[in-house]
Amino acid sequence: MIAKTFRGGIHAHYNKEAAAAKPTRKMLPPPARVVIPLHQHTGAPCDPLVKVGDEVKVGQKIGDSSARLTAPVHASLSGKVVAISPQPQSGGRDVVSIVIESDSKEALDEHVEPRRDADDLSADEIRAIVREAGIVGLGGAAFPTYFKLTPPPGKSFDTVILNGAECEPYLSADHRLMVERPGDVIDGARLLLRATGVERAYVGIEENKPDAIEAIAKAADGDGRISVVPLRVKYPQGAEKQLIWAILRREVPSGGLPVDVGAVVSNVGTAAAVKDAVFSGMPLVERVVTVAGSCIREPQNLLVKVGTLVTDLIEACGGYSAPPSKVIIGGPMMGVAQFTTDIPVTKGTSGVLLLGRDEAAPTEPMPCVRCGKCVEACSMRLMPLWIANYAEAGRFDDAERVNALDCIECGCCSFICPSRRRLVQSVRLAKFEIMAKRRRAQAK
Amino acid sequence: MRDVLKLGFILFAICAVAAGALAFVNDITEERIAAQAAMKLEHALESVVPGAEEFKDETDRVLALKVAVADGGRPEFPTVKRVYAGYDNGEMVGAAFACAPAGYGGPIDTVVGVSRDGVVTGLTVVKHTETPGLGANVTTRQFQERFLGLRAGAPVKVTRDGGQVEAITGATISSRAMAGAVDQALRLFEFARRQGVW
Amino acid sequence: MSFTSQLTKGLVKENPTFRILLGMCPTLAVSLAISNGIGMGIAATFVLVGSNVIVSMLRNVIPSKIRIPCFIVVIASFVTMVDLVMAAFVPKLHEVLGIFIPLIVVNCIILARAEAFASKNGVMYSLADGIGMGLGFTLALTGLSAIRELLGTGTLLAVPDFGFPGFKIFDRSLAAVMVILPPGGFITLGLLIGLLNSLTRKKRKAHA
Amino acid sequence: MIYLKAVLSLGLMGAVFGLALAFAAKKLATEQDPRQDRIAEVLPGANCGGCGFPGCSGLASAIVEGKAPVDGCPVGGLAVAAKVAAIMGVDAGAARERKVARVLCQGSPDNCGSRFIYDGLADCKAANLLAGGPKACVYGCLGLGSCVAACTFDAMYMGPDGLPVVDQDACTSCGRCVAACPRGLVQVVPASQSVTVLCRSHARGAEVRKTCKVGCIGCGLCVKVCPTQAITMENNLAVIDPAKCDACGRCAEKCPTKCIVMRGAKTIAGSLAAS
Amino acid sequence: MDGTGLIVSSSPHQRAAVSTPVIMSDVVLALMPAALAGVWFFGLRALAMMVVCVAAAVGTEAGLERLMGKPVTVGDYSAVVAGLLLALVVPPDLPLWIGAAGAVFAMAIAKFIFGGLGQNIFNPALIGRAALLASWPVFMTRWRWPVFQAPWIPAFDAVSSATPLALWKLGGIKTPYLNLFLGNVAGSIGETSAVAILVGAVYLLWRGHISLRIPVSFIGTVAVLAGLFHQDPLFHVLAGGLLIGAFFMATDYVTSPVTPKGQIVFGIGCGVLTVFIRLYGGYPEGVCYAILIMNAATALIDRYTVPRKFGEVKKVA
Amino acid sequence: MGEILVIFFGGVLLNNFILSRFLGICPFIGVSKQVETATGMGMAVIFVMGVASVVTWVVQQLILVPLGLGYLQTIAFILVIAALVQLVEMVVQKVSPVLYRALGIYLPLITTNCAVLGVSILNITEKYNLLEAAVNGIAGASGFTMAIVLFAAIRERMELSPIPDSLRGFPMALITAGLMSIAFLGFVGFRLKDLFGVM
Repeated sequence: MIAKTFRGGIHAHYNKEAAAAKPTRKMLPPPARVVIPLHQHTGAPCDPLVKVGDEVKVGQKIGDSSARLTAPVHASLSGKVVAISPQPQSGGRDVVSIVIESDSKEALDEHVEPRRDADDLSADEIRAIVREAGIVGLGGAAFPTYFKLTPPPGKSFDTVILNGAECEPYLSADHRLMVERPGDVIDGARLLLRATGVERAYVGIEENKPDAIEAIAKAADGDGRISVVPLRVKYPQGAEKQLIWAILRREVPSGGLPVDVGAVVSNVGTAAAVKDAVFSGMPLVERVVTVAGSCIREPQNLLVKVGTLVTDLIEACGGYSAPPSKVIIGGPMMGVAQFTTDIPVTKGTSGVLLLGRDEAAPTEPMPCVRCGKCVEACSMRLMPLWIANYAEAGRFDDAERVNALDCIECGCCSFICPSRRRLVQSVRLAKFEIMAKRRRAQAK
Repeated sequence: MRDVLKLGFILFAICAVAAGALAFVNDITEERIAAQAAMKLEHALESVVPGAEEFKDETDRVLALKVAVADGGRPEFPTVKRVYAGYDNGEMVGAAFACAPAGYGGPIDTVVGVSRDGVVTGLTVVKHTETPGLGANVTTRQFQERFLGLRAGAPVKVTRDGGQVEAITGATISSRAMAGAVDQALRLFEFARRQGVW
Repeated sequence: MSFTSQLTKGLVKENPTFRILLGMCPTLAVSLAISNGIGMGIAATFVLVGSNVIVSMLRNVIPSKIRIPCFIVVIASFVTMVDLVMAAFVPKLHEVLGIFIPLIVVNCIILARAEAFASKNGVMYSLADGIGMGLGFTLALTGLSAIRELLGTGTLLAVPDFGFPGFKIFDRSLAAVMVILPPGGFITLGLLIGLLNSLTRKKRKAHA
Repeated sequence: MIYLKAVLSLGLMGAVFGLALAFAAKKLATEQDPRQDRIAEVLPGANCGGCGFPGCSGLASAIVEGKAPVDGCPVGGLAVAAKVAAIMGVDAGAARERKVARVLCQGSPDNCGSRFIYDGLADCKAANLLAGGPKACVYGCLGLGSCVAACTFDAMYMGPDGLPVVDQDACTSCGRCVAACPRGLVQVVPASQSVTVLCRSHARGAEVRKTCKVGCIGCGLCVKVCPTQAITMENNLAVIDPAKCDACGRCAEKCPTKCIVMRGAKTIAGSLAAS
Repeated sequence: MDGTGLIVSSSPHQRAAVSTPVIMSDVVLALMPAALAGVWFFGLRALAMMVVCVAAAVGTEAGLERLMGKPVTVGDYSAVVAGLLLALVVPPDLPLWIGAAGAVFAMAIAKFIFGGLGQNIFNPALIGRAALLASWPVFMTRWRWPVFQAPWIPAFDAVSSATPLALWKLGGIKTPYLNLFLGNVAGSIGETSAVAILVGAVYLLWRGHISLRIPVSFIGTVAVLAGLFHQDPLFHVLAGGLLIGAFFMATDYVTSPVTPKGQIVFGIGCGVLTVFIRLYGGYPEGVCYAILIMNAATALIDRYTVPRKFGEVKKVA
Repeated sequence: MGEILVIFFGGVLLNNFILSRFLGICPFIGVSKQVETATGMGMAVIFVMGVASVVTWVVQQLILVPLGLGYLQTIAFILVIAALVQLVEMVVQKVSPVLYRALGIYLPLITTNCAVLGVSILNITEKYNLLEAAVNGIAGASGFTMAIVLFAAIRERMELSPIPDSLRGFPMALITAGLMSIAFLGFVGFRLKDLFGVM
């Protein structure tokens, strides 16, 4: 069978071996302190449900919001709330967070108990459980999953796609998950099918993970609704729109969502988290983070509590092997560079990369030679060089005209650019300015 | 309505005055311009057909013949524009063909003289827009002399095209145009002679 | 504003070719040799002076609705006069300048001066303006022609049709013919204007 | 006879066109802004296209619609621009008080360090979007010169200390630099204003002390020392009410971090004389 | 940990290894077979021409940049490429000073004043060649057959030193394929040897620096159109400057379209113009002008061949 | 038919008004900042030059020649063109505001476009018949349009280039036109007549 793919994209160095070869490990001992931001997801931030000084237990809901699009947060440690205040988070922002100091008991909240009627739940019940468990997309975007599973009025799903592409270099958390817990992934897939009322599910996996393809295919054997789709090894194969195109040959319209073509896309990790929430009643308080890069002593996949500080995480991996020049939350293509490690792991943190001088050295951009490689590589078939040129000249109206807003910031253009231009940054600037202008126009 | 008429009248008046003034200038210069043109033509004709005392414009006669035998509506001597026959004491001594072959920068107005017995006797360029220093060398005596003495029969071509006339270096197109003009003049002369015009 | 200043402004400060950037077509087309440049310049100057004076005289008579046709008729009359006179007395130059003599009519410089200056100023000032602008045009044309003639043919001041070989600076076979072809016209004029721009810019900077 | 023919034929052509034009102008007249005609009148009428618009009437309509500046005609120069301005009712600006742009930050790299090594576009807005910018002070000048790049009048340049400088004489207070600064550090103020707080940090004093040597630490000394009660503390930042300020300079003297600055009297007189 | 030492940049944090200077130096490398063939066939004179042109191009760029107070960018090798390409498309016996003049004109007028690398509208080397042909046509059309001649040459080399295309156009004489393929025919220094050019082209393709879109559509169009006009397609592909033009000039990043569709349009346009100029134009060869004319159209082609963006709603007819 | 094609392609490619005849330079440089405006201008020029070619030809052959007033050619032509353009502008403005916005605004600029008068005079000196004159007018204008549209696209790209200050704008426009003109030298000596089978 010929592996499926999309047009455009690039072939990056994957650098996955170091972490992918080892089994996932749980971070032990648990951290003495966690910082749980009240805003870890797309949508409205949560309001705290506890006060400073309160005792909390693992799995206890400590933040929620009445907004339509949001996701509650839960304590990942048992212990005492010592502060509720703005704390630095990934990307240089300060976000109101609940700081919990551990009592080392790891006591479970009383709500957390295995559900016996798990096989008889209705679609609405599953969605409610998913919401209460605070499950968001674990691939990085952290979009609340219950919201994704609810089709907007007038639209409906016909396909569930599980994203096991994991095309970002270095990251291997999903890979390990599919090899180690294929049953949970497939159980999660079945729950998603039930929650959406759909009879067709695909699990898309890049061809460079034959063990994962095999494991998932075996786990899904006998369930005719679920099939594994091998995907060509190419970045950004796991981007939502590109994945849908590769598997279903359907094009998500510009500015639209997967539901517009009847699809719901969910990360394999998310599926497993759904399974946990439904069967064991455990909300999303832990996730697997790939810790990798040339400056970490023991690169590996680590199961960590949400809110663990990256500093502690690095400590748990044996510390630095060399002073890092760049710290990235996420993968190297779309991840966010940090200026400090005193930030917490959140639900969306898929990886922590520590790059050395050689990989992170600043580059001096040269003039664009119009080679057109960015046009070929663009996974959205845009004209990155035009958008960037206009943005750098401050002509944001022109940038909008050449579809700056359609950019998904996959980074292929900057990756491939022989003149080392900062295309993605320019496009981001353009998008920001265009949106700012729209907001101003609306305000008027 | 009155202002409309007024506008019309003003423009009328200005045009009328202008026309009057121009008519006056034209009156003064007209003869001189005509004389200049005539003199120039005369000069050119004389220089290419030595020995002729007077020239008659016999274009209509010759070209009428041409049309009569034209093949499939395609004129056969497209670069020949006018034909003048030179007479000495009423005897035809040669013919001058005013040609306009396409050169590098546009038509090259050329007069080719052919003697009674069909030999090129002279060549002069009346007007051209060739590149100075290159194509413009078609006006040089040095180049024009290369055509003298050629006769009808073998087609006239530059050496590059396998002919007998050496082209000006770097100006093959201009040279080729001139060769074409001479070639057509010679052929038309032969043709007219065979048709019994002269 | 004096008569003299009206006269001299066209030479440098408001040079029609280099500063106001008008009348490019004839500038480019005829600037192959200094003789052409001067001939064209004088013809244009005559028309400019004549039309400026007449337009200035008629400025209070002509209604604005038809002023353009009126001005054009006046200009065209002078152009035709020049055309006829040149054909009669300097036929060779007339031939070289060719279609660009009648096209003096649409040389933006002339209409622009008629509109912008003569229709608003007295006869004497208009006369001075016409002479100044005309000389400025001639000067620019001559300068450009000199460069193109020198680089393109290796001579200066040659008037081949009158048998005056001019000054031979270097051998013709070494001359860059392209300079007197259309591309050379565009590029030489472009560089020349750019050069003058940078000179005045420097001057302004030095002032500041 | 030939004279008569010439005079009559051309004269008649003239008359016919004259009449036709006049008639057409009357019958086919269309509504348009009367100012457009008046501007078209003033413009040189050479239809040279140098302005980038299709002909003088094109420019005239663009000016009326506000799409072109009153000095849009490159041929007409200042004289025409003045006339057009008069028609458009735009004040030449003589009566208004002269304003200039001023940069409200003294946090040069020497005074205020950075949080990280920035590797990206030399554009303040872009840098500001990336982890909030490399500057240690999140209110301070990023020093990448976006305001300088935005200035179309050559009135700004980057000073030797890495901060932008406004050439007070060349500044036209067009406000492009103000829009270019992602941190609102450039503001257009009356040229005569002499006492200015050159800091925009709302951070608490302790934080400012950590990051910047010349930031406003919100100590309030200036408020106390001001004889006219022109200074108030708003969110850890001193704010001067120009209406009450009598430019005595005591606050500038007292300010422990020297973030309140008094411009020399000479300069003010000079710039007033210049305007 | 103290964060001041960390580098923060926008994503992506990983870059492909190939950079512009690497591409340019690879192009120089890819031109080496053709350059060597030129020296082999036309002697050290050809080598001197290359040295002079490259030196003039690099010197002009560096000199102007220094004069205008801009950073000197000769390190990106683009000036070397332009100078070398120019040397390869001029006749071997061209006076060296004319070659230098062409390189100076190309770098100053066609590239520098447009803003330097990446900003030029026209291919500098081709502008240089076209300007030289317009300026010194006598020198620019003086050809020489290489020392190694095929046995059939002496029959007419006395009367002609024309290039294969000129021989064909003016005399109907067709040079054998083998000569064209190996390159022992009259022509510009680097354009005669098809095999040398193809070796370089294969290298560039293998390195991924050029795509086949422009060369294939260019050469293909020439072949097809030549066939339609009852000409020998293979002869037209091998003779003259088509191969070096299609692989090294038309594919110039800066002056050709960036869109995939635009590149094909560009190649076809070049091919059509080449054939028409060869068959009906005033010159035997049309590759140079064809590419230059399409260079002028590149901006327009780009404008109208923008790919349909992903997710753009198809217009319902 | 062949003759007509020769005239047409000759006008567009070989004797391009801008690139080799230097006619119509002012609007070429003035109205070439955007492709859209350049196209509008080009269309208006095609219309006016087509009409002007026909009308001036008629004036020449039916009025000036019979009356022996050839020397009034320049003045009569320019008068006709000026009046014609102004009339067309007014008519279009009244009849079709849409068309006026698309084309009409360019009309005043065309009066002083020397290409219009140029083509009218060339039609007479080349001794074209009425059809040929009309084709020549349209061809010349099409060549103008081609040049200005190509140029406008180039210029849009150059907007973002770091061109030396003193060359920005007009000088650069001239130099670019010069380089385009070098490219179009490729058409010199092109034997259109052979291509279209005309002797």
